[in-house]
Amino acid sequence: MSLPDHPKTAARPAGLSVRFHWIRRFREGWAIFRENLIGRIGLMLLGLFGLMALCSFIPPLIDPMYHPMTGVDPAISHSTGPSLKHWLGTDFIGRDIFSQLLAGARIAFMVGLSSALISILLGTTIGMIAGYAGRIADTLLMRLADMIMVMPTLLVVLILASLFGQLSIWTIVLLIALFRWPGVSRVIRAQTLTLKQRPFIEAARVAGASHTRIIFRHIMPNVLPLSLLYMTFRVTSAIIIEAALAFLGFGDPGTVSWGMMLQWVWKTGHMFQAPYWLLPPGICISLLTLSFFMLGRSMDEVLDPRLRKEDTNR
Amino acid sequence: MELNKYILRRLIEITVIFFVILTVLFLLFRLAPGDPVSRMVDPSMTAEDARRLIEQLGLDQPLGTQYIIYLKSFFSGDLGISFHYGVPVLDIIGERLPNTILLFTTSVILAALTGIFFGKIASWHKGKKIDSWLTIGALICHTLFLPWLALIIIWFFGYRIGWFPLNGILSPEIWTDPANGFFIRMLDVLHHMALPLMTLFIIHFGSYLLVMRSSMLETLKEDYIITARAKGLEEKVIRNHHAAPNAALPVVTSVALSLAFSINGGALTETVFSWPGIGRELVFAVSNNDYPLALASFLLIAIVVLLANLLVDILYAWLDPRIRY
Amino acid sequence: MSIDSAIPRPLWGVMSRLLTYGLVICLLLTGGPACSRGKQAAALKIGLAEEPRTLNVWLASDANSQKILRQIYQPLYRPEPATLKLVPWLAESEPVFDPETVSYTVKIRPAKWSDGSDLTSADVAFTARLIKEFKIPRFSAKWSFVTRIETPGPRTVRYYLKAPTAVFLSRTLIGPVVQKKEWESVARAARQLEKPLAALLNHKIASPVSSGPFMLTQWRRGAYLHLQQNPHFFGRNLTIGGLQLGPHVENLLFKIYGTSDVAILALKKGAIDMFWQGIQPGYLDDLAKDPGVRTISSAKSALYFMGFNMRRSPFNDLALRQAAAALIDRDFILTRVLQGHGQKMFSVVPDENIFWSCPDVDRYFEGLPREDRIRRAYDILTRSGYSWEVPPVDASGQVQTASGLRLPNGAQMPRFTILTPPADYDPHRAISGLIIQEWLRELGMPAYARPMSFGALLQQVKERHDFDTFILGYGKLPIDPDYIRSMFYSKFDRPRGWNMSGYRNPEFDRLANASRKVIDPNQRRELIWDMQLLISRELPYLPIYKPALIEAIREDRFHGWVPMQDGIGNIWSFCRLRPTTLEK
Amino acid sequence: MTLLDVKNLSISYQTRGGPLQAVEDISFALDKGKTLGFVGESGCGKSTIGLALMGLLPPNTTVTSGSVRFNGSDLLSLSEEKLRQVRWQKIAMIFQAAMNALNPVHRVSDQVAEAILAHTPGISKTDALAQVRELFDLVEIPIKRMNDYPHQYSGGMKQRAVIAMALACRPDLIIADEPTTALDVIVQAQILDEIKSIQKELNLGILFISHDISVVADVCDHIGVMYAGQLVEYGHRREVFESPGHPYTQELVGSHQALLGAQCQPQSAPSAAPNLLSPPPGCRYCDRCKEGGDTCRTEAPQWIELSDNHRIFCCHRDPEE
Repeated sequence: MSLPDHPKTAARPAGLSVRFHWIRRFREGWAIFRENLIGRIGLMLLGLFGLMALCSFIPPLIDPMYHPMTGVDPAISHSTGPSLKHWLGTDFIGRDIFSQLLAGARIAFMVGLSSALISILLGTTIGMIAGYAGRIADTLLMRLADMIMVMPTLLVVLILASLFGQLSIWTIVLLIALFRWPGVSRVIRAQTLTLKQRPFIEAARVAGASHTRIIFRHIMPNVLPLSLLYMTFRVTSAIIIEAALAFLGFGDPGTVSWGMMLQWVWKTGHMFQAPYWLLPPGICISLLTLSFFMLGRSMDEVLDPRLRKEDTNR
Repeated sequence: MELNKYILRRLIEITVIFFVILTVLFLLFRLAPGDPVSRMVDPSMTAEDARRLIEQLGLDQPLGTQYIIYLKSFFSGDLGISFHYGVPVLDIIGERLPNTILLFTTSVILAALTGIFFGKIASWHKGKKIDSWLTIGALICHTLFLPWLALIIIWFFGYRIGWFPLNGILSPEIWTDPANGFFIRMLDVLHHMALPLMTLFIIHFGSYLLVMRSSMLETLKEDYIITARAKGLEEKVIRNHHAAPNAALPVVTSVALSLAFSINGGALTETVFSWPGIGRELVFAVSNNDYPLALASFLLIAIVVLLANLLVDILYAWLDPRIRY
Repeated sequence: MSIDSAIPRPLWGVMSRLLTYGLVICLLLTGGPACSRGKQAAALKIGLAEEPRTLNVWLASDANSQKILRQIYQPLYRPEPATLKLVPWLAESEPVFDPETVSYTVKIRPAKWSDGSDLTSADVAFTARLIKEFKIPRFSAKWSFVTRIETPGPRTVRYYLKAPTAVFLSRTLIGPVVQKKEWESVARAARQLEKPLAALLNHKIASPVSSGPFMLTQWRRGAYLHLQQNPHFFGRNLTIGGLQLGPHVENLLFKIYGTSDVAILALKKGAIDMFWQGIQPGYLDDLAKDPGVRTISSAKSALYFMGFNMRRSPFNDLALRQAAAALIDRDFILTRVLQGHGQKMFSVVPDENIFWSCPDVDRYFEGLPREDRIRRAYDILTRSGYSWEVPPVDASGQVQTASGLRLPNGAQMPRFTILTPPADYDPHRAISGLIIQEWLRELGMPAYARPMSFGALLQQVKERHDFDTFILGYGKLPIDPDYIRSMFYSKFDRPRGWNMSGYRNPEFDRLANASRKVIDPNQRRELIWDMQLLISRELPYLPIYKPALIEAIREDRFHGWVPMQDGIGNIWSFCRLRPTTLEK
Repeated sequence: MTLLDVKNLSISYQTRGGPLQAVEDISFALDKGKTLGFVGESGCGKSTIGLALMGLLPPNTTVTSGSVRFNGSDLLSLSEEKLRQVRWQKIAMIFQAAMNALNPVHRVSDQVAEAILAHTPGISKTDALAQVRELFDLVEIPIKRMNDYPHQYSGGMKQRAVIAMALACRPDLIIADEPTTALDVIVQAQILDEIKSIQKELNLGILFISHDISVVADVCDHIGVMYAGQLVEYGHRREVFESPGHPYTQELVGSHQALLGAQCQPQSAPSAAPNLLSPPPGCRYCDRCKEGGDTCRTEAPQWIELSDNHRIFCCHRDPEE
């Protein structure tokens, strides 16, 4: 699960154009992306899950018994297999597994995207500051990054969850983000270092631009695509960590996440006898992370000019 | 001698980082709500009993004193006595560590070797069917949800077809029978190792394959590959002799850099398979409020990761002459 | 930096060699199953959920250590399975009480330790003195009223008490007896140290000297424990409590399974004969399909309850507690959460404890449907001056979603939490908390169920007293009901005390003190019943349910399990199990 | 005797935007023991020619037309296996950026021996290494450094090793692609001298590719100047260097001389080369040309013979002028 941290981007020369033509770049990227099989599959899967997340609001409207957390089928008091009324069956107190699965998609997106966003914001800002400021700030920030990087995130969050009682889903999101920024900041720092040498930064400095202005106006637009790329990888790791945490019983009990569903199957002893309950959440976790990962890999190819080298100039 | 200086600098850094982690964790454990005594839900345990136990465990001292006492004994090689097991922490770690090393290193090495092998094949056939299948397969392996996978593996291989033991590290039936010699006993351990090994292998294999594949694709664009081709060497020789050794280096780095992440998976696997290793012990110790054991296990993991990172940097410098410090 | 040796090629050599080894290992692994069939058939294989903590009996506060140690260290008296009445075990007969000197005299059976030495009154007295001297937690409180211990003869022990105490027999004399020889030197060494108690608790016992049916042969940490028949077991062929004892099983093998699922698979596969751990009802359907597996449901001496913080508003108001009690539908929790495997509880003493449990406690609208419960709760609160912005029952008497509950003083009812253990620790309590939250919200109470880690939960409830309500449970209550006193006696309302609700009632204190001193069981029962009625009226705790203990065993290799409260894993079973002789 | 005869060679890349003409309609010939130099800025297609001759074009690249005859046989129609045997045996290559042309994880001697082993059936490794020793002697690398790894060599030594490697199988033709670019001036001169002397000794044909016209002029018998995939001037060294006919050659020579005269800048900063995806119909150099008229943009340029040994590809200059 390490891969996201070290795509070849780490060693990439600053091949990004000085002036950023967003639209043109986007069009170009999209053209390449469209021909990428893995990217297409990823995007398709992602669309599917997105649809699931959007639809998660519907079942409770149909009948309160489809409420993923509190709704129970009055006629059913134990786990039953798929039926017309419950497409994927019910769990041990008669809640509908399909509506739980839909709600799980929403939670997964929420956890994945928000924690990735926070870690990317942190990582990008810290990376830019470290790279731009240099000297002591750089050393301190990068040592801090080193320190956090050697911590196994899941175990650390598990320790915290266990020590401070149950964590709410937002605390978990925040914790994951806090432990997942160093990889990003390292790459962004390297990128900033090369950008710093470029003439247009020099020009801006001579023209009297403030440091904040240089960082946010001139450096940030150039490192942003890289950050976005890393975000897709962070999404996958955040989803996996949240699921593992919930599975081990340290998740937020007030949310219906896929990991939580697996924990319910596991802890109530239905693991090996209710495949209709065990398989869907596990497959969903794997497929959603897979789709983000595929998206990231194909974006990597879009963003990395070196991988396109072979068909334009030699 | 630049390298020596570099190693020295890194060692100092590692020491500092290590003690920062130690301090943070120490504080975290002591400041967190709950203590080992409050967990005992037993009406026989009176408030006086609880107070006396707290005092005997040294938890009544001020935080600073506790910290200094811990540091003192730490430097004299004593990591304290486990609150839960009542035996020295080092004894427990000494018992559990070999198991973890056995399982973890075997899985990482096997996964790296196969990952490198198939990554090589995938990159060599870039854009062909075999590449697509290998890449998609690796992506799926890489993103499988580990505990889920582990349980399904247990069910299928341990129960459904029943080739392997369900969990644990050995069969008591074999080990309690004095007739069984060392070889049979080792075989028994390996037999038990099969399923956790398979789980960790599947999870790691995918990522190593992907790293190898992209690293190999980069390498294939290097000038010395064109040289090799121009020399009229056979394709197989170019692939195995010229490209692969260079491309494998990033895989080695990724093994070390991803160690922290792999350890997560290791702990999950140990927990699900009841493999008596450090990761499982850490999870237990944490939920039992066994601070000395949890702290020591975590520090052990941290120092291993730190040193592994250093080792790989050195190894990398040694293997790839283009890198200098 | 100079590099002058060849690395890459050797590196590849190593790698390819490793690959070869790997393949060889794989080949060996597939050949493995052939040798996994052991030769010893006489071992009873038991799955444990977790590794025992220790074999030091004074440290062993966890269930799994006790499961092992109960085979090793024996008490003077223990309850017999059918009636739960105490019968002499190591003791030869009932204790003789002398009212003059306030002393009990106990005669011991002729018995030997597993090392062949005699078990004498010296061992029994030593154990008691050790507990008293070191003030060993969990034990010392039971001995606090014993002033002096004498050994008039090698098989006679006499205990002098401060005052007649009801719990002396039922609580004090059921503790384990350890060997003097084994512990004397340990105690001596511990006394020299700065922290004698810690030294005693942390003393590592490699192989405890046993007086029970089994003794430890080997403990391979992380893997298994191996126990063998104790050739010197005093009970061999004796008949105690109407049951003739063995043991007939040569070996006990305890294996550790981290998760129930795997242990159940092992059971189905025949790798273990018993999983010594309660299992979730979810397994039952599946296990029923397996002819070799039998599941046994036993009553538990347990109490799962909702506790209220009576030290502060709003739950210091009886009406609010009663309303909550009216809203909680025990039937729902029993059928849904427990899947029908358990009992509803109305008194803090379980029904199975027939002698002590009071049948007349308030049952709080048992069997009433949801809407009626809301009406009753609405009535209770309206009468006490509570008001709503939107009341739960509208003018036409229809139940509707309530909101804006106001306390009698007119203030908005603040948010409050229902603390529960986390779902991985106990899914029942976590889910019950969630369901109760929904029920309370129907009445407009801003309830929030909050599962939190066990340690943190206990600290908040027991030490800091910073909570509104909680759901906790005692999984293993003693048979003697003296625990009611520790739960509600005003003296125990202090940090780390067991009076978690902060219940203070002089009337209760009086009853509790009196109940300790009455020796006659029937008289004492009157007092105990009064105490239960008081609790049921004032509701510091609202008893909710107790789960049944479901255990799964295989009967194809061993038979003769003895059913008993708290499960078949009792010493009687282990003394009576016999290998099923195969017909062929 | 003609060693290499290339006629109307065109090579194109497949790109997302359509085929890209990297090399267009190029013809030249090389005699045994002679040297032909190609000069041009990076991306003009000169390296592509080298790769095409070796049969090492990347997969997305095809020879669209033309013929390559080497010692009388058609190289383009050879099978992959045949081609593999011709490589290094008959045509060897000295790569640009020798730094990266050696595999960092193998000993230098092994890398040279490898070429010998691959093309001499039945030769033992010891014999191959003995040959390597001779080669190293020839290129003046101390024998005791033979078993070093590439990173232990200096830049000049690496370049020598690459030359030794090229000579390993005694080829008839060596394609030298920027062999001295990364080296400092003194080493560069040494290497060039060495190449010249070895060429004399072994009677090699050399195709010399460089962006530096002075180097080419120093080494070669004939010079071809390339611009944007086309050959724009071809002729004898002296004539091309001393009286360049094409404006682009003039620019190249001019900037070179200006550099020699120091202190002044190149005459013109080269602007971007034309887009080769859709090349303009007229002369490709016209945007940068100082002499071009309007007709240059629309009319295709023609080959103009300046002398027997000198021709240019231009549209506005009359031969009489």
